Amino acid sequence: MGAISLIALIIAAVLFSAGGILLGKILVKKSYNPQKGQAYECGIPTQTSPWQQFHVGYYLFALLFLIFDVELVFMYPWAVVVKKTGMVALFEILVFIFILFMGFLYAHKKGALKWS
Amino acid sequence: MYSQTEIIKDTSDTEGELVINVGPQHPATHGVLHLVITLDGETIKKIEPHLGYIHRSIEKMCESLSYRQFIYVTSRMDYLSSHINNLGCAHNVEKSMQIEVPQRAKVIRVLMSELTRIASHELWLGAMAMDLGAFTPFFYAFREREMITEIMEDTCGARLTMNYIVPGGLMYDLHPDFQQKVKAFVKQFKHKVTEYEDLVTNNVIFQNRMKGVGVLSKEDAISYGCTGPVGRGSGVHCDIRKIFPYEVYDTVEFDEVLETAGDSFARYMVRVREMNQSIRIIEQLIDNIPEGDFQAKTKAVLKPPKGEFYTRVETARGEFGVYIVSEGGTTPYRIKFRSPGFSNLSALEHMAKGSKIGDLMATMGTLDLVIPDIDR
Amino acid sequence: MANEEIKEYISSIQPTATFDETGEWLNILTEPSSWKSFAKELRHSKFDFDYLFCLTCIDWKTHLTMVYHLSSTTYRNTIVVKANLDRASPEIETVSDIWRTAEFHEREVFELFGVVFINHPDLRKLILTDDFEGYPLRKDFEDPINMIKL
Amino acid sequence: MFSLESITNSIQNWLYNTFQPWFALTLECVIVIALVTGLFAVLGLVLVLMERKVAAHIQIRLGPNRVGPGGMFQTVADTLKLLMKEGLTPDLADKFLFNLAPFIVMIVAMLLLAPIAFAKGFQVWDINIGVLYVSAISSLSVIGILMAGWASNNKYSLLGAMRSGAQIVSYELSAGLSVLTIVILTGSLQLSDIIASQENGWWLFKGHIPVIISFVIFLIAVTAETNRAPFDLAEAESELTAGFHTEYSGMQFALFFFGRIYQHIYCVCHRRHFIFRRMDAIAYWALGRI
Repeated sequence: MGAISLIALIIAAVLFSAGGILLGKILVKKSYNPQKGQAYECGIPTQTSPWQQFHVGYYLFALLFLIFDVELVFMYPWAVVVKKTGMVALFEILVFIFILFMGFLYAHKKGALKWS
Repeated sequence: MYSQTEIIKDTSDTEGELVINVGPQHPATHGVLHLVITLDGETIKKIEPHLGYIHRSIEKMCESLSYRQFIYVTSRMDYLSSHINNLGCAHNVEKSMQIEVPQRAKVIRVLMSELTRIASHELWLGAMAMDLGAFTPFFYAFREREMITEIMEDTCGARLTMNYIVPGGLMYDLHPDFQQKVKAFVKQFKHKVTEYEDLVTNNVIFQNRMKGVGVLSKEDAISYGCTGPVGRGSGVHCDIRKIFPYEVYDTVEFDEVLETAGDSFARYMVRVREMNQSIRIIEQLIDNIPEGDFQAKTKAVLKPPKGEFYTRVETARGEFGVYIVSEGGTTPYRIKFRSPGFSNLSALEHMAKGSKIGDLMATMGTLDLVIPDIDR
Repeated sequence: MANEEIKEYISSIQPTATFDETGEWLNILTEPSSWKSFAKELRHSKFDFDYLFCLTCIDWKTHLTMVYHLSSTTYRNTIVVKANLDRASPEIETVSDIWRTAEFHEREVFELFGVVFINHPDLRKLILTDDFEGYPLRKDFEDPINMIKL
Repeated sequence: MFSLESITNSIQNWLYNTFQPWFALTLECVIVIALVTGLFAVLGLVLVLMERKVAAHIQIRLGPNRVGPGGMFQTVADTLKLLMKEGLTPDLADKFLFNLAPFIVMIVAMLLLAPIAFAKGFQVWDINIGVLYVSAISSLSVIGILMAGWASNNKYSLLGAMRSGAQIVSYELSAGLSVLTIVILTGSLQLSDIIASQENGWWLFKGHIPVIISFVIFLIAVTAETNRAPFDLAEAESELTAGFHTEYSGMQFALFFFGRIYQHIYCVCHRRHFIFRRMDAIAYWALGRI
């Protein structure tokens, strides 16, 4: 089967999940009180909203990750042909990695990996 | 009951700070300790313990109980070393009344204390390992603990709150199987303690999570009044059994376990090695229980003279002090229990500040807090 | 005897203090007003009282008595310092900056006896609910519902 | 290699000869849906039981032994129990995202199934960039987790979700790079090719040292990506109570649970693709979780 199978799988997943949840909804008798609707925090009403801004350090890490993840994607096609191409391919990828590594060193030196 | 939305509006000015409640219903607090933690990301900025969920005011209760009765209330304080609590209180009465305890009772008291200490440390080992995410050590530790609780049940009819001690000796004599059962336990335990070491001590994940976490320096440990394994993990020489020997501790050979690092791993090591020392004491005494009375002859109603009396014993958690002010009546005028957990808890904020929330669990686990002991 | 030495030393820095040696340890009665400076002296003296192992209060119906059990981890001398407080408005300086364990013990005494510790960093209720009235460990405290009386 | 090619081919031929092409395709889809759902239901139930039994043996206890022979239906009973539980949504939660998250997790788990070669010719989609597809889809599950954690309006959930995100960031690269070794050796991104190349022996045992290193790295990184102990920081029972799914109950919780397990199965299947060749991967999976 071709790409159509993905749609089939998504339908399967939705059916599986929705089926379970719906079945639960049908079988369960609902009840409600305000305490039940509260978020769980060890039995104490929540103080301060959890929906807050996050530390900027977090995004720096994510950005760095993104760079290297994209690098990885570049390396997959290379990995397929490296055996046929031989030493040239190896040399080229070393150059590629070297450049990225310098970038990484720069980021490291700039303190992007330090949580402060 | 106020709604959540209100609270969130109230504290909208504390941007970037996450206030999170750990407890009273939390898997890691082992009881109803309530910590309000202020976080920046995952870094702890402030810890505020809220106590009193199971405060029973035992001190007030004891003021209306007689000198024979109040001892049994103390079993409910540090329920994991209830026998040693009883011992501390009985000591106080014996000291004030100048009762001479028979040698047999003394040896049995020490034996039971050491068994209690091992049982308490076993439970701590299992619970602490669970705090750090490992489930298996819990079952291993409880397998041996079960043997001890069975011995306790044979001896005094209870598994947790023993109430085996009366002023002047013991409630009853030993069970005939006692020696044999304790020997069987010692034999198995010696074999199994290496198993814990393999499972926990030598585990790289454990070591990484505990080394350098929750460091308490020697000066701070003294200043915060930390005793027991917490103090000894920081290098404070604070074992009451060595400093102020009571019962027969001055006649048996054992080492005071001291570590100097002051981190969670040091406290962990102190407890594990202490179990071995307890076994050493038990081995020395189990074949040498002298014959004789198990109880001194005392009056039916105890009336200590007017004055103030302070005694201390080493429980599994540290120095347990009993301070009684007597007016010469049948009930104490004022009782103060100096519980080790209360002082150890006060050091928690100092130890955990600036560390990650995951490290807090390691720190709290190695403090070995028992909540009724803190709340009283 | 070390007790004599300690007595001598204390008399030199705190002339108003009175001694009582009937108990196990040396008892020293001091004025609440001079307690803080006295405590500082004790902590940094040559006897090095670095370990406050018990801090409590006793209600004598006419007055309150603060009791501090001090010890030294190097010399093992133990002394008991007491200070009598006025029952109507008990106030004493905190020692939580000298012995940090006092912070929690003082909070406990504050809510159970109502003693106010001046300059305490965080004097709030620790055990009881915020709206609790009365001081449970005082002798005149009555709670008809929860109290056990024999 | 175990082959089911003749069976699948004959079914397909029969379908296309008997019906219109569009109808045959639809029927094919229906068959796939039925098979996949059936597989999920059975695997989830069996594997959970297996894990619990093995864990129980390690922890010197018996494990489930009451429901059915040898506790075989324990998971069925657990699922029924969860079915009977009310699925709660907290009042202040983002209701849409909160309810969407389990679906995302499940969809990701299902999609990952597409390129797995159960046997020769028994594969949903023999995609020629299989390895790339797998690494792309498997990183998506973190979106479901982040969504769940954020939408719950609960701090434990939020911290758990953020940790999960951080974990993906930390281990995704190593997992991707370690797979590269096998791609180089095989010279293809197609999973069926990778398996075919190991017809006469696993790469792991052919004496390539880089393969052994990458195997170890892959093992660790994938365990971390699926948030299993000792990398279960996102759930961290003792710190964050249940991490990102603290607020979930009933069937929604069950879906998270199953989603996680399927992802796991699939990581193992991929370990099998990359390193192993046979179905003992499943037994290996059970061992890998303890």
